[in-house]
Amino acid sequence: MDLTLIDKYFLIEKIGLISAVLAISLLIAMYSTWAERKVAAWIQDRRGPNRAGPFGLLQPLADGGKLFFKEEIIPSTANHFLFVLGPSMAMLTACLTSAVIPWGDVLNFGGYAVSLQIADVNIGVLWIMAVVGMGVYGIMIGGWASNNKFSLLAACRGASQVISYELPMGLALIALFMISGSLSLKDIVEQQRDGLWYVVLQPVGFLIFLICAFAECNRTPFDLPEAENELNGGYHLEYSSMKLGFYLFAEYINMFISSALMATLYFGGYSFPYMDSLGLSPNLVTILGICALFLKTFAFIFFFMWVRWTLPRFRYDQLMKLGWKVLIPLALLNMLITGAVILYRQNGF
Amino acid sequence: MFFTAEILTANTPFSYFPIVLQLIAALGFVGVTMIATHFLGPKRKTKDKLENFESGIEQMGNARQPVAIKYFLTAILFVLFDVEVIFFYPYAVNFKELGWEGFLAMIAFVAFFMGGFFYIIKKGALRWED
Amino acid sequence: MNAIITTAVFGIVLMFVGLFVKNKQQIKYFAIAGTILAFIANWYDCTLAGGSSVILHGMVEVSKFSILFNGVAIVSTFLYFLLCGSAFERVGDDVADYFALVFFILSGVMLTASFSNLLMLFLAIEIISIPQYILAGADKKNLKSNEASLKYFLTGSFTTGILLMGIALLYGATGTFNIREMGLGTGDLSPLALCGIILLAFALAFKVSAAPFHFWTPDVYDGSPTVFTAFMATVVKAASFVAFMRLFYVSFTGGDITHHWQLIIALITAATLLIGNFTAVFQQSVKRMLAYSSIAQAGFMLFAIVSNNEMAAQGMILYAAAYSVATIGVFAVLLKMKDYTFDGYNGLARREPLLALVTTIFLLSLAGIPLTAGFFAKYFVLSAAVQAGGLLWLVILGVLCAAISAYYYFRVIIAMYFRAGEAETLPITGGFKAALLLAAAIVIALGLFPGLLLQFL
Amino acid sequence: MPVQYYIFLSIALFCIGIMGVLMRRNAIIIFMCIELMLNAVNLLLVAFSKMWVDAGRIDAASAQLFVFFVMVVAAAEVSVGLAIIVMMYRNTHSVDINILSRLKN
Amino acid sequence: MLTVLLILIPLITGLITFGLKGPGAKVFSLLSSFATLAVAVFAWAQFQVAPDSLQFTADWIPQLNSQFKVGLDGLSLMLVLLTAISFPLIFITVFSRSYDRAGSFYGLMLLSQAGLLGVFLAYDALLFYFFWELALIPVYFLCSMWGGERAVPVTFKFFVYTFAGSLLMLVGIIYIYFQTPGSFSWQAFTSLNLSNGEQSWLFWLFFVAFAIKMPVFPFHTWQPDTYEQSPTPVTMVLSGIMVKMGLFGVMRWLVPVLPQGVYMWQEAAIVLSVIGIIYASCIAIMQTDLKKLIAYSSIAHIGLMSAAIFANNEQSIAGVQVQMFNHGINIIGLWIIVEVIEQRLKIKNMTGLGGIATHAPKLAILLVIVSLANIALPLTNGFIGEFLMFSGLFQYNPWFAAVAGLAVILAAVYMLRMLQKVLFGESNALTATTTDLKAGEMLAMACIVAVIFVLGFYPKPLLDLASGLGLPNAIAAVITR
Repeated sequence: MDLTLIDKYFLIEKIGLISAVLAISLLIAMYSTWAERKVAAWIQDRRGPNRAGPFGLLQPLADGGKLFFKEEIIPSTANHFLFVLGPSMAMLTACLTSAVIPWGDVLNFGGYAVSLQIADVNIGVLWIMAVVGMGVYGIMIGGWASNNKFSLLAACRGASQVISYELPMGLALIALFMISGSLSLKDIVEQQRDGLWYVVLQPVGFLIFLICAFAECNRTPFDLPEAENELNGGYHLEYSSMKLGFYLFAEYINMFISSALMATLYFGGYSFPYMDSLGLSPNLVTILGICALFLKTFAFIFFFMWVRWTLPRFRYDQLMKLGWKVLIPLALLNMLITGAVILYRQNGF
Repeated sequence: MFFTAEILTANTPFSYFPIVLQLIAALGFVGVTMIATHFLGPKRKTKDKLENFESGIEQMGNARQPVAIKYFLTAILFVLFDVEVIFFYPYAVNFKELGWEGFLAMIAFVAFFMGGFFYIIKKGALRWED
Repeated sequence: MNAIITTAVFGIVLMFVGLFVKNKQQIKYFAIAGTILAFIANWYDCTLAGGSSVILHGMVEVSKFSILFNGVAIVSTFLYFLLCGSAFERVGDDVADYFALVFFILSGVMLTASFSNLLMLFLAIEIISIPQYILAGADKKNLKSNEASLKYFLTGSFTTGILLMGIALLYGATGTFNIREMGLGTGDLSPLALCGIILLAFALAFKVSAAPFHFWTPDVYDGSPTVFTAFMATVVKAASFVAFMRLFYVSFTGGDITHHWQLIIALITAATLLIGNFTAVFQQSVKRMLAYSSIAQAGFMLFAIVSNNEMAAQGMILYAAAYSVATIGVFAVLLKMKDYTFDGYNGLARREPLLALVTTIFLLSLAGIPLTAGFFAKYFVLSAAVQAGGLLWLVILGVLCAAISAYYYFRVIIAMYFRAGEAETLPITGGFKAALLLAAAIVIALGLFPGLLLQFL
Repeated sequence: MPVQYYIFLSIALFCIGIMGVLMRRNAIIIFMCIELMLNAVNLLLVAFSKMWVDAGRIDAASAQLFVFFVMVVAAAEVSVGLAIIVMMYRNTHSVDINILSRLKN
Repeated sequence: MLTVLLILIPLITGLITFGLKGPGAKVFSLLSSFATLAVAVFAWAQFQVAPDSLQFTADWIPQLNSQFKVGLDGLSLMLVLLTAISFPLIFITVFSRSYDRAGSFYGLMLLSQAGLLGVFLAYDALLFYFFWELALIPVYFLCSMWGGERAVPVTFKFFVYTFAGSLLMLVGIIYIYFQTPGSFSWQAFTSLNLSNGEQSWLFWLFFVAFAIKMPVFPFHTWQPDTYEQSPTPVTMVLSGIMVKMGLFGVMRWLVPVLPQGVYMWQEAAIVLSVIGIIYASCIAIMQTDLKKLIAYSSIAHIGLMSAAIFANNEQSIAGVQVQMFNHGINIIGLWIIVEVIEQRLKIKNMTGLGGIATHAPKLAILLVIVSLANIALPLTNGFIGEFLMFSGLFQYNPWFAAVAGLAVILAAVYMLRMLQKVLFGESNALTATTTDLKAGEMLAMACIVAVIFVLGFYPKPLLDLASGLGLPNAIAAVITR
């Protein structure tokens, strides 16, 4: 690698893109909290936040400000370093997954093409899996460092839940890769742009992935690590101020990224039907594509919330049973059937 | 001047450079926020406040006791199965070239996988009910 | 290759059998049947005349030597199951799993004789090692067993790291993992290759518990449940040696390459002989004595590696057979004793003349007295060293150490025959005695006609 | 980047691993050091693989396959090793390997 | 085939004897030993007619090109005869005794006989080594199990000494094997032309092994204790036959194979032997323990024989061969008497004895005869061998002969002193209870005394065997060099 190869335009482009993605992630995370309360209220026939600003739109800012200025408490028996490391880690990993997601096609600025993807690496999905895998450290470290029995128990639950659901998730993805033949998210989107959305080809795979995404984000019905009525708030029981904020934000960012990922993998990402046959200028198509992606993403976010306020929480044993004894065999079967069908169509017997 | 795109499509260590940038950005964000909140909040520490919260009752012993073996077992099984899943990735990318022969090999692999899976179920490693 | 596959698959089958069959006796019979099956598969390999019915992609190489060694390993395991199989249930409840693990080890053992790629060497060694870590700690409540297991695990995986580094450096130097394509040339070695060879030598010396890398052996062998020590100290050890020899004989021979490592191995051999023999003399427990004696025997097996010639291969086969059968026999009797110290054997000859007799035969074989297989085993490896030339000092050291080894082996004989005492044993069945006699017969038969085994080579 | 960089890096990591194994007393740390050694080897293998690809060998992918196997075996070792350490911890309430020499007698 | 039979009879009957009990074992082993004797005598007869028919070769370990190659020549025939005669004598002597676990006892005795015969017959180096050890193991068990209270450590010392020595020899054998075109046969070994340097160090590998077995000073330390602690029948085997293995080894395997080595070191070997003679004789004179006295006397005699071998000329070699046979017979006779005394009186110390002659005249007479034969008085069998040895040694170097000649005088001193202390003088309460020889003992002693006188008057058969007729060609070659 020769660093002199990097020219300043490239640097500016990437820095701009990164800032935008991070800012949007945070923004969406903030307003997800607001949306969540609104959705909850709507489902439960209430009003939800409505004091700060119109429709309570400034509520997230108020919450954020409050978290910033709260007193920072570190229990005397806790391990200080790890106590700080835990939420930092959670936030860090949440911020890193977005790097490989293609937010849109190429934008042209007078001959300079800007790809709306921070890094198109050929193992994009592996990067996401790796970073999500790191995410569990945030929970585990935070729970352990607190030196609180509730936290520790919650951390153990959270860790085992996350890692358990990583297996069927990976297996479901493999069936997808058999179709795509590539691990690059960009490639996957481009293939869907020309052909069918993969949700049509991989309905079971999508279902598995969806369930796993719920579990990976610790969302209800799989929110055992923070089951407040059993564990007093779970792994972030001892946290306050922005450290608590990080855990909460991380969760919402994860939800956002998962939604975007599902949209990318199974629902065509930034592509939308007839996008190439409308005869619009490429830049306009790209912008429409971005909107399409965000539309799909918001739909998933709404789905997340809808489920949360509809379904009750699983019991620990039910959760593990679902993950290990149902999803894993199902995902393997899905993989084998996918493989057989593809090979049959390609080679015959 | 568009060689950058070229570099990005070719798979070199250079493709990961933006990720490094993002890592730096994220680290900066997290670090700055952490430090800022540290100075922003009030500091009125008392002994009671710094104790662990156990629903208001007297604290009993250290929290870092060995936890149930089930969690440990889950972790171990995850490591094993995840590594087996790793083998599927290169296969998934190449399986069209490998054809039916490769598929048979993969079926054998899955059979072993399921064998192990079935074994741990029968051994009770996945029983969380009790 | 069929034997390897059969063994591995049978191990898995056994795991499942353990889920459904609760009768421990039946599991044992099933395992014994498995060794017979493996033997048949090996015989079938033999009829394929060096070929294989499985596509091997150049990873594994079926040769006369490998088939013969596989046969030795299978027969040793068969005897091991016959003699020690009932002791499995004294260790814990998961008898079928223990048997299955032994089968896995066995498949790794067979790979050591037939690998032709460093990847397979690595896998073979790991397939052997990992189940052993478990077996060493099978007695979960016993602290000594825990200790053995942890110690074995830490040293074993540390060694694996070193082994891998050696492999990686060799790959860097040659660009291949295939042991026949290394082509290290004839002149001076590149630093990468030299480091690789030395690291490999150290790692394998660890695995075969050669001094000064032997320190884990006594504690591990002593702490592990005795019935598993019997397997670790025999078949497994022989397999590690076979791997060692195969690698060095095939890849690091030719031109001056041998001289780069021969002296190091020769010094390791000398150290192993001295340390193994002298420390064995001072042990009070027969089990611990056997642990040290296994180091001493390792010293003799190292002769095969130092000398690095055709005769060494014969010697290695013979040594593997003689040493495995005899040690398994000694351990089988040890397992029937209530007291593992030398005094525990006092007067065994009066209470159980047959046990004493076969133990004597096994011990004589270990000491290398003529008429037993152990003599020819030692004879061949020493001859190989003489043939290699320039190692006469080592040979003479070797025979002097053999004389020392008589001391501690004869302590058991003396206790059994010439000391009064009430050696207490567990109940002994007729079948056990018959199996012991079979083992003794093998030792004597090989002691009279080593050609019985070597004709296959 | 020249392959030497990778060689030096992985050898440095390997040596750190060895030193850790030899000097630390905590079984888990030792264990992590061993894993570090294995990963140093993995890095080295991949670097060499690249080196031989550049040198025009077609079969250089075998080193990358090797890495896969190392990872699998390391996972198997991890599971067994952790189980052993947990077993030890449950019996002695310590993961200090000094306890091993105490138990000797 | 006869030669194979010689080994097989004791081997197989020995194994069978393990399964027998008490008297059965006794009788069976006696019969077996007679059968061996018959075959040996028959082989002797055959040897006069067609010596070549006594060779036998079969494949043994094709991988090493080692053969089961046995054969008889004058040297080995003499020792085979000695062995074949000794064992029936020993069995007859102890016939009245009942040993604990008799089956094992007699079985081991017969196995050791098989090993001994094998050693004398083997013409293949590996086979020779094989039998060399096979002879040792049964003796080890015999001594340890039926020996005195210190037998276990003492015998173990004996075992380790011999084992270490023979392993060194094994190294030598292996080395020479690789110099041959891949054969262990005696012919291949002897037709080699090894360099002087090689012969020089190889000599010591072999010499140490044989010297321990003989034993020669300073490798003798195991011997007196072992003789003392062993049960007397085993001591008879040890001193009568087993020590001859060492002498035989030198004559069959050392001198012909490494003539230059022997030439280089013969002086050293003779010096050691002569030192041994004087040393052992002096200690024997001081000795009060009957068994130890005889043990030291044996060292002295063996020292003389070994000196004679290394003197390495026609007379000395012939003398050694004759003497090997005669010494075996004589010392067995001595041991029988000692066994009788020990049995009857439960005492080994000569200070407690005396005046036995009056109570047991037959015993006394026989002991005197055997003792005189042991001193090598003319007209006894010991004389001719000793004479030949001395004259041979004199040819080599008169000074050595002179010093060694002291041995005869010293031997006379300690033997006569022994006779005086045991047989004559005042009898005490203990010795007054001595009863005379019983039938079996009488028979055995009668045979021995007969041999002593017959060979004393008519040594021709022995000399025939020793000289020319069956003498290995290579030895002859060395002698003429």
